Amino acid sequence: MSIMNLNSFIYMRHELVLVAVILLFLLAEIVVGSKNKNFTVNFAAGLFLLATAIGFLPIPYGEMFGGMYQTSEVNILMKNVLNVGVLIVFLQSIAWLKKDENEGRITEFFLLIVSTLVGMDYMISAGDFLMFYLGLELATIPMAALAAYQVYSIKSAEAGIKLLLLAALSSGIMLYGVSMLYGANESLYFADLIQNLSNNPLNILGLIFVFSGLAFKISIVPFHFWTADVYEGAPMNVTSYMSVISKASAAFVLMTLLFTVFKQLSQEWTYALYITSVLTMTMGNLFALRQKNIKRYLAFSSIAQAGFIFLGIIAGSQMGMSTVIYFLAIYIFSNLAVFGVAGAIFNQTGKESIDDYNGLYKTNPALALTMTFGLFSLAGIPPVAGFFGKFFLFTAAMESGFLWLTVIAVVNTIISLYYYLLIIKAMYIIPNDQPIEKFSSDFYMKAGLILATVGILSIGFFGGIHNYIFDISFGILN
Amino acid sequence: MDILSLLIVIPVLTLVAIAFSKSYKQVRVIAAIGSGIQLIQSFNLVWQYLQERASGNTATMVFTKSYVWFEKFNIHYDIGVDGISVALIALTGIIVSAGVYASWGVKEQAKEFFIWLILLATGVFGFFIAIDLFTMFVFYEIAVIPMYLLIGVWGSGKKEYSAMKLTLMLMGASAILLVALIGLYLYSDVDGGVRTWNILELAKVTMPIEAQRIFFPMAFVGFGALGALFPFHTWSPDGHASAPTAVSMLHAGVLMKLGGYGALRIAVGLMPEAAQEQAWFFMILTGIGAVYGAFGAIMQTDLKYINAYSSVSHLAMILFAVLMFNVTALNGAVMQMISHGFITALFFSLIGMIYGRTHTRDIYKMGGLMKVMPILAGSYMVASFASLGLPGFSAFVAEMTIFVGAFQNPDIFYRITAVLVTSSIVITAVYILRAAGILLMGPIKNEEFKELSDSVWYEKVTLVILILSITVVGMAPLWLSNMITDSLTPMLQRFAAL
Amino acid sequence: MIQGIGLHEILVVSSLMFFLGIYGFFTRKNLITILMSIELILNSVNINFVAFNKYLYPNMMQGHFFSLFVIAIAAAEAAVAIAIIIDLFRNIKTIDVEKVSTMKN
Amino acid sequence: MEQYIFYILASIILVFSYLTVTSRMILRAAVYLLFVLIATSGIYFMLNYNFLAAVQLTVYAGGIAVLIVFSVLLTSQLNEKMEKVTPVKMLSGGLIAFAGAILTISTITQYEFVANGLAELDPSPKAIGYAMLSYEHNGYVLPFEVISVLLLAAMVGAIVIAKRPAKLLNEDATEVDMSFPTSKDAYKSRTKEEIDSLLK
Amino acid sequence: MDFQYTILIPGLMFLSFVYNILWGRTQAPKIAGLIGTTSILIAAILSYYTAYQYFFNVGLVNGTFQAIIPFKMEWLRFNDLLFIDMGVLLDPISIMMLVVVTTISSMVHIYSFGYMHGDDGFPRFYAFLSLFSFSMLGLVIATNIFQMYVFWELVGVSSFLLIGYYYQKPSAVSAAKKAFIVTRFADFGFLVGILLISYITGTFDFGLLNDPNGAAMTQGAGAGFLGLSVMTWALILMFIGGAGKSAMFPLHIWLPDAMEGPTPVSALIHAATMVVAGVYLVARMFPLFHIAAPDAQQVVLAVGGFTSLFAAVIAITQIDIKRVLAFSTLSQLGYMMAALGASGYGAEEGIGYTASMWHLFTHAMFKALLFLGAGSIIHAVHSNNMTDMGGLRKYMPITHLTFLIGTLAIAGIPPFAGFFSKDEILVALHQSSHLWYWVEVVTAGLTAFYMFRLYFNVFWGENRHYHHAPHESGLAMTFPLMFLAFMAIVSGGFFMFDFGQFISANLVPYDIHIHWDVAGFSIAVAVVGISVATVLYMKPSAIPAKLANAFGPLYKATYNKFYFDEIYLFVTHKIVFGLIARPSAWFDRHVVDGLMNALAWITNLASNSIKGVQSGQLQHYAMSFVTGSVALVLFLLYFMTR
Repeated sequence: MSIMNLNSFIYMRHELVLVAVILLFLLAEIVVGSKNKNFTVNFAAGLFLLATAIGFLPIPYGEMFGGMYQTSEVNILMKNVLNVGVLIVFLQSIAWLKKDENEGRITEFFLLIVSTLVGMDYMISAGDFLMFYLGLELATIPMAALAAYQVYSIKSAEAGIKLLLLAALSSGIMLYGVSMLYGANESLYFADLIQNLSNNPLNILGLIFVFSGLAFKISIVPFHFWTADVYEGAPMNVTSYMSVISKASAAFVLMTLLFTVFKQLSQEWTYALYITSVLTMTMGNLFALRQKNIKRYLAFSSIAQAGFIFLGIIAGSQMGMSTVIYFLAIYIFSNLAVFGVAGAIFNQTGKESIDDYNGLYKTNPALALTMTFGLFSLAGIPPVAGFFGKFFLFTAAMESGFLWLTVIAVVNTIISLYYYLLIIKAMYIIPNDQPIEKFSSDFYMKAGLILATVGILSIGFFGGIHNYIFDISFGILN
Repeated sequence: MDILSLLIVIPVLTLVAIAFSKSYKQVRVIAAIGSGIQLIQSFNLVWQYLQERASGNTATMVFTKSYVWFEKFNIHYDIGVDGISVALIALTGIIVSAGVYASWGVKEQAKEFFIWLILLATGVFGFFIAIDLFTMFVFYEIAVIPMYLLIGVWGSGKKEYSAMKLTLMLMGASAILLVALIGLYLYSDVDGGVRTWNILELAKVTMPIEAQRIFFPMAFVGFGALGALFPFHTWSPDGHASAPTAVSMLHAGVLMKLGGYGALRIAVGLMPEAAQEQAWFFMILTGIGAVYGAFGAIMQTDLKYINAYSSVSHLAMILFAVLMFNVTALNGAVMQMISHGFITALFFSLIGMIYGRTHTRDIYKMGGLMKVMPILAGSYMVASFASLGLPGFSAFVAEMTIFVGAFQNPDIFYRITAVLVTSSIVITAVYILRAAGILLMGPIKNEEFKELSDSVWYEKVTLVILILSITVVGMAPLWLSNMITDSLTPMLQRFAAL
Repeated sequence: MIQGIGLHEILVVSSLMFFLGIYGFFTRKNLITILMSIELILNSVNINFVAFNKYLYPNMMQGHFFSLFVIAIAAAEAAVAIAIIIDLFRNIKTIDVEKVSTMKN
Repeated sequence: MEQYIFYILASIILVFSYLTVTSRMILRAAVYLLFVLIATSGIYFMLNYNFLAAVQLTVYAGGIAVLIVFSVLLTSQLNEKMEKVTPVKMLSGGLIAFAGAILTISTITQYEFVANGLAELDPSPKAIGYAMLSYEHNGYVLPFEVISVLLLAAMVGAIVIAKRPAKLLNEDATEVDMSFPTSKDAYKSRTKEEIDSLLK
Repeated sequence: MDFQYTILIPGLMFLSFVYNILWGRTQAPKIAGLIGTTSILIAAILSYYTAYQYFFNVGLVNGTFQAIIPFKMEWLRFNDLLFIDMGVLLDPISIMMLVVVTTISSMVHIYSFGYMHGDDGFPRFYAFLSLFSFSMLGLVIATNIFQMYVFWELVGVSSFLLIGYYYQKPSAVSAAKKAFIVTRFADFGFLVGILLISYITGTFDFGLLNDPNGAAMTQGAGAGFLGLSVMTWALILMFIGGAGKSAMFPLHIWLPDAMEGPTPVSALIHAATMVVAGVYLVARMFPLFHIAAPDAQQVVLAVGGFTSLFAAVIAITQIDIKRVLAFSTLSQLGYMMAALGASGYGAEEGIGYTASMWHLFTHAMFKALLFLGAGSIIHAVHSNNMTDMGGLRKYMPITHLTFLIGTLAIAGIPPFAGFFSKDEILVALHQSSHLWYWVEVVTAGLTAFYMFRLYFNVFWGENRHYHHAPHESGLAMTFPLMFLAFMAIVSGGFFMFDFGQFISANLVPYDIHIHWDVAGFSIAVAVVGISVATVLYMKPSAIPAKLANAFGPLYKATYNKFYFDEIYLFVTHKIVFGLIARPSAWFDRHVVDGLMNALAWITNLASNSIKGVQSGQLQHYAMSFVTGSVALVLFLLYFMTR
């Protein structure tokens, strides 16, 4: 156990910088007031860009607070990835925030998002279940507020309450599991649990209850039902944030938990993951097939993607972990590209039905192209990055012997390809008398979309990225 | 820049140039220039390859280059060619050029059309030069997916349905294939050593037979679906019927060959033990395909359907030959890929041209076109004769090689299926002549058709390129045959050990 | 330690309370009563933590502190939940949970 | 003696928990919940965790319960009884909860908990205060700080929802467009008919 | 002796074809004709020169004629043993065929100048003629069986193109298709036969296959099927190919229809040259047939014999003059086949072989003559039907005279050519099989009868009222007639032309002499046939109609060619199309494709049927959540205990 001193606070720089950002937001709100929209958004975006940049500084890692907080290279990487994702979300939200309906609530939006991000960062770095739980709640409660952000809309409020109540239930169940783990293993510190945890019924109970709590956040069947409704009801940018950042962080945390704390129970959680991932892929795809609303559609698409993520986790190897992180990074960029375009269109026209996308390519080729890249990436079609992510997930799963799971997964990719192509079809093929008119998005939106597209196009080609991730990953088999 | 990567770089540069061009006229000129350079480069490659072999290089693959891509998976951008891939690259170069001229008349969204078309070509070239399974698969998918938009946007008829069906079936097959490829990779270290995706390395590994039994059918069906293996061929008639001319040409002419090539080089080439064990099953499927495709073609009235079913029949022969495990049949398989590529491209281009004039593809609505458009009709006649395997045209050479090869196996079951497949030459004659007879001969059915014009210059370019290729291969096949046979030697050594 | 009362008795009580909360969550028609059920659930978890701490590992106060933080979070949760519920009520004049289902399928 | 007090508290907890989740009068349910919370704090007292018990009383019983009662008053007619729960729902919910309870309780009761037998740490407010501000192992300054961020965020969140956009209130309007309110007309308060039609 | 120039014989024709097909349209039609005719004349001269050199300058070596291969190149290699060479094989029969083909082809080329004059497709016609000549020449000089197959196919396609020359005429188109498909079907047998033989013997080469002492003779003896050896099966399959090309029963149906082509084409392809390819094939493989697979040879005999009778019977009732000639061709081809089937190997026993080849030679001459004569008549009358003709001898003296010579030749009246060759055939049959001998004697009588029926109907009988008076054709048409008439006289034994000196089964010269016992009888039979025809048809009379009525159904059956066309139509349309092709197309669209669509449909159905799960009800979601957790715990605790 290392001795803590002031210097070691630098380990926590992601969180600290973000908390500072929150404070500066508040300060700016007080000093400048809410009237100056341009200043507010520029300030927020700039500040967050700075925070993101700071995250990338090469700074050491270690543990603090008696093991309650710990960072490692892979944690830092994940936080950086999340930061970049949130940056893109910010850029994509600005046009929406500037609208009349959000008069006087711009700073709050940024503040809530950053605070959930802080929560996720703490969750990632948690060294015991208390911090983990706090991080989880910090990532959830403001999220419900964000989902209910459009106070005039029934759907938004409905989304908020559904998310909050179900999240509370899930965290209640998770807490019950945690309490069992505590009772059986004397400690809530991960380091102690890794030592003490053994294969007994109470631990299995705890494992599953904790797993359920996280599976809820990743939208794993059968804990996923909130996803579609909340995604549909929440404002577009919040949906995008939830589907990307929140899900990615939870998936990552679940993976590290399973790989470290529940290492001894790997056989048990393998079963659980196997069953749920098959269910998730299949159900997600089957529901996505028939959606007409783009947000709802993407909700089910993201559920299906979560099932794929499990392929890497279930592999349990260093390869599995590295591909999961790699996949998550790609997933973030791909989904943000798709959501970005959907958001741009929604902001401009208020349309969010897939039928409205008919003939989009003729009027807005750039948007359609970005969307295409994003969808191809989600579907796993080369040369965009999603293909590499999925391919490696399959490889990792098969490497650990999950042949039939992989076969089920590839069959599911085909179903998913069908509905991804539906949007392609709408944009390029189906004629439309009244297509969405040609419009130009603002600078922020463009920047956000370009960032996402560059990510999609480049991650696959630079093998070094995966190399780096692999080197800092770990598995339970080694 | 090495000679092989140029084959990818040239189309990519063409793509970029097209993306920045202003009008459809510029676009097609750029496309023509780009594909022309690519064609020259393809021939240059053939020449260089023959030189290399003549100079005594007996390596399995020549011009190999290797760049690390994903180190931890041992994935490389590995390229290299042997006689088979060189021949198919030349085929691709020719058909892409012909295809560009065949789409000279595309004006609606011409830029996008050519971009997707050339992207498709890029995928095909990449597939043929790759010797790393992963790289190969990447290019494979790049080649398949543009089909969706090409058919969906520029197609005709039930284009949306057809495009979706085609894409889903092909991608579905490729997904199954993917599992097989990963399986190959994972078992590549059974003899010790590191895991690899490299075909040359994999060829040295003897995969456990239990694993082969799982992965061989996956690989064979995965590639086979693209090669119109019965019963996974149903995307083909609809897809071809809906696709625009150049796309049909490229797809039937080149893309479907990826299936045969992969089945030969990967499914059978790397897992021969299981291939031999399960050959009987797939021989039944291919045998059915060859005969049944031909029978299916007899009753069609849509020109494109006729040709699509004909492709099913002819491509079944490729897969059939691949399962024969002797040099003659394998040689025939590759020859058939090349031959069918040219012939079917010629057919589809002609169908496109005729359709462009008559606005119908129903043979019963046409007739006596020979009188009105002698050049097109004559070319159609040539294509017909070539397709039914007349000497002097490439198909004869290819089919005979396959038949002779198929007969070298004394097993009675092989013999019976071989006879069955051979019988397709009769049925082929029936449907080809039926179509040609109704379409080109007899009285002119529609008065309006008397005013129709014959081919224009760019159509002639297409036709000349293709007919010339067909006859050159048909009349002087020896060099090609030798080039292919040489490259089959390593594979046959592996089979000999069975 | 409560004289004469074993750990299991307390745990049984808390577990029953937990599942009563769950039952309430399943069956109550009013969003606020569902919120109450959640409070029951959290409360039962707290009892678990405290009991474990006291009975098994009294040398540290991990369970105790956990309960403390759970209480705080329950408060925050309740605050936001009630804000949303009231917003919902302003929108649709009801907080019947079955009515809150405009989005489905 | 303690034994009996515990049994009394336990039965209060269980009975009032049950009533909380079944009572058809919403305000009564809130009061029952209050009883449960108070009884819980009684258990804490019995376990000698006085500080925690106090927090339970103030935050839970004093804060949350009041909050709930307050919101009940805001949103419900007090005399109104809630509709009966449909048997299907009751049965299925009950079954699931029952199964869960059986499963967990049987698991717990079969499990032999082993105390570590170490000396008890004095749970005095002072010790708690030290631990709360300690950054060592078993120190809780970090969670303490984090929860302050959480509370801030929750507060902001609650406010942001409660606060309707000032510009858009109290304006006359003619149309209601739920899905995409581009005009401020959309934000007027809705009549019952409109709501009913929207909820269909 | 260096025979390398022989490659020019087909080569010239190929060049002529390429030139005419590519550039023929752009020039005056005459030029195309001239190019074609010049090429074939040069080829003919080269052939004669070759024949002279081969038979007289090179002559016998060790008492036999040697096969010479002056030119050979590898064309396609299958494996170390099997490869296709393209080369020139010179031996007696190939040289004889060169002479026949070039001679007839030259005549037809010249004749067509007159016959096809003014036709739109004149260059095309000459291009196709060149193509045909090239293919046929390539076929006869083939050094190996696969080269033969290559040209065999090309011959087939030229035939298709020429039959369908009047492509706007639906009947011509369907006749062309029929010809091609029927022969293609036969070629399938041929191909499988080749493949079998190549597998058994490991070679395609004629030299190796036909060596009487070679390994090929015994290699296929074992391992049979249905009691016949593999080699027998292989040869029977090959014979099917030959039978298709030579229109043997039951694959004969395409030949009468093939008369839809221009008459010179009928003369060249469907009378004189292409249709004898089957005979030539059997002759080419004769040692193999005779030594390695006598059973197969019996099949040849039976098919040939039956066809000759069958066709002769049908010919009696036909009224289209070209069809009469077509059936007579069938009948004569049957003779040739039967002779080969009856032949032994060498010396007196091998007379059937010699006779067959001789008959091939003479038949080519007189049948071409007859066809060209018929063409001349049709050209004058503008009709094919003999009911539209009569009394033409006054209008067309040269045609009449030459036609009469041809008729006498085919009827087997000495001293015309047909007599000698047919006599040898009858002798050969007499030696080996009495059944088929009698069949052929009857056929000879029938031949004489129906040919004279034709002759009288056309040139005698009553004068018809022609639209414009028929007149004799021009020199371009009459010259070939006269030349061929001359050949029809001299190619027999009139000048003691001893065919056996050049051609025999074992390549050893053999002296032919006329067997007057057999010959006398056959002459008598022929005279009877002629007499009956004279009585019935020389003057208009009512007897033929009465006879036709008297025989009623039999007459009708014969008139309708025993309904073979209808049977084939039934088989192709009702069975192949109706019961195989249409159902398989349906099966593909609905069952196979339906399965793929059903997958999509099922997925959609599943998607729709579970949509209720996402009910929008918060509490259902919660139930699912808890159920999931509890179920997982249950599963892990009680079902997956380790």
